[in-house]
Amino acid sequence: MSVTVTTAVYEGPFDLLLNLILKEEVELYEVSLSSIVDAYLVELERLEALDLEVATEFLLIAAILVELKTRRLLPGRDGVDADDEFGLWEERDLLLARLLECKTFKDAAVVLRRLAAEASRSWPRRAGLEERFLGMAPDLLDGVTADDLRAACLRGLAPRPSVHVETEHIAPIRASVADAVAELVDEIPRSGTITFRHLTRGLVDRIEIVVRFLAVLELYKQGVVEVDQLGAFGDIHVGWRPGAEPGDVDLIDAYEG
Amino acid sequence: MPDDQMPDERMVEVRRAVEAILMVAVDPVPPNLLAQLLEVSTATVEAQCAALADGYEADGRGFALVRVGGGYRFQSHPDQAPWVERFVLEGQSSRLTAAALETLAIVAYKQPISRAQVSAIRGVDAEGVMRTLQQRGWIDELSRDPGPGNAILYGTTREFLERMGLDSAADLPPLGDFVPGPEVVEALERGLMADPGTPADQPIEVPIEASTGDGLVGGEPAEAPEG
Amino acid sequence: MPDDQMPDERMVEVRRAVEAILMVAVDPVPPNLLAQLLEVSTATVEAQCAALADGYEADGRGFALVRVGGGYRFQSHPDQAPWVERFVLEGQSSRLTAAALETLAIVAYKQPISRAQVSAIRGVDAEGVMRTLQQRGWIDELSRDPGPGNAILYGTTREFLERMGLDSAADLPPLGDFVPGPEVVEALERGLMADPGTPADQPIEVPIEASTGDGLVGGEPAEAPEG
Repeated sequence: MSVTVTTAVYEGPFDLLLNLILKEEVELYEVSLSSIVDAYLVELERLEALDLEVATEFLLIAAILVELKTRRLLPGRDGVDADDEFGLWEERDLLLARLLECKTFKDAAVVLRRLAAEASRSWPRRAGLEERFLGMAPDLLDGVTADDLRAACLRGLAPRPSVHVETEHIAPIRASVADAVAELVDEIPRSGTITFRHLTRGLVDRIEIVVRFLAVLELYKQGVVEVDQLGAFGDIHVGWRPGAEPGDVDLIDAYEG
Repeated sequence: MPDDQMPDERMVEVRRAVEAILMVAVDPVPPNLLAQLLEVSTATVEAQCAALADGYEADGRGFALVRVGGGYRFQSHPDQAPWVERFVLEGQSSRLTAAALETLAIVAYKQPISRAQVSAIRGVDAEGVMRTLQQRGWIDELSRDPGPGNAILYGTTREFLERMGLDSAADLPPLGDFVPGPEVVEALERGLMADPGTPADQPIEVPIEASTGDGLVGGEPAEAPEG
Repeated sequence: MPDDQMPDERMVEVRRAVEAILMVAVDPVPPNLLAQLLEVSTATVEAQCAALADGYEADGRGFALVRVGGGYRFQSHPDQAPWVERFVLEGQSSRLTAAALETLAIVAYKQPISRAQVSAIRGVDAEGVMRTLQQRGWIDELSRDPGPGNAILYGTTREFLERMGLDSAADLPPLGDFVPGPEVVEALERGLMADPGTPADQPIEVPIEASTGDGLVGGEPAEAPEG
């Protein structure tokens, strides 16, 4: 089954998923996950810049889908951890709730568009007072001093506060894989072998850690580092490959996956 | 004094004064302000405004008296839009993108709401869209969340109501009207089904048309981004 | 086509369109502009406007259609002046909005300055506020930019400076070692560029100030959240 999704612009993962499930009238389990990913990559290209927040949200959803799909495909569920099973259902219900909420507001937006279109056929009267009444309006300059003017001018000319600042606690971290690669190329050769845990010390946001990990994978792909993990959940050891030169590394401009 | 005991001359006086005041007002004038200025009851103001509005319509005037944004105002009659457009070159409102409208809907129904909450519902960062909406006067900062972080909480403005032709936010159609019907819920559930017991080859019938048409994702053509 | 040969429906159409356009016009509309928009002769426009004006008077409307300043406009009926005065005195708050004060201050400190530059600095269209500041006699047109576009340059009036107790704009308190925001620098450096006015092909910024009366007076706060 081919899924053609190149004509619509998706605003994030919910859009895409809603579209796949409803609009395209497909059984999600008949859609190969790679076509979901392909469709998404098309949208990312349209965005021109990789929005990590959108991308990670999508990956999260894709991960849930992969898991749901594997459960569906594998025969028998004996021995499945009950807690895992419960957690999966919980994730699924959460996703369902978000999709429903998303759909609700999409439909509400359509009504707003109609209301706005109807209202825009009329223009309000905004002519205001006739000249003869202007003089009797309250003296608005009453109490305004030259110093008030100075203060108002400074306010007016001040750099407009960036919206970023106001909500820093929730603003997305704009970590770049390219930056992380550059840092690792500086750090790993000096340390010899180092654990991933050590490489990410001091990082608070999960996104930053993910970006570090992608950078390690990038260096591994380029063959300049060796990666070793002794056991499941064990420390990941990253070492500079003997003979590799830091200068050999392509410092990528944008992470291409 | 109730309307029915008010002499006709007084009613005429109220009507004329309302016409004069609304002619110089820039924003919708609340009925209680008119009542206070004219020393009559709000009910009288509302009855006389309704009478005026009906009269203009019956006389086939090119303008209308409407109740919007919490008050009364004069505006051009909707059916005169083609002529007014010729005069008002700029066009009244730049169209909002689908993304902006969805964000606006979330703010309208969930106000007061923080940007982070809007982003969570939309699944994408809402910063850019919300800044645009604020610059255009559709939404504004209402207050600060008293909780940790003191996030700014947003809501819609009177300008929003005027542009929607609504008297108050309470006149928005109830959100419940848009909650997807059982068939959509079922379709989504089946789409996310993890139960191998359900046959996978059964086609999902989604009454897309039944669910308010192009409200579906991707149903509308992509709109040009606004400058 | 002379009036007496024009079908009645066409006359009604012209009258309704005139009513609609004059209702939304801020300044008096010249009859030849109406004639051009409605594709009729100026004589027809004048005849229809006269008929409308007579009709409003005969109906005892609280407003009037008058010919003033080279054009037609709606205004409050002169005999309703006492009610309008009441509205002016009691119906509005007498606080200068922060936005209006900032606009006034920017003109005072950065004069001569074009409307486009003020808009660029303020981030919203300054037309409404600047027109009202001009109506109040606080700012006025000083000159024309000699560069392309010949944008009108504004400055404060002598009366305004006197009100502030200043001999000239040079006597304003110095701004000090203040570094303006990049958008301000850019707006001023862009120099006295052609005043773009409001090109039809650009999205129109909704002047947020316009939502609070004449832009000078503090209006109501943003709509209270509901639900």
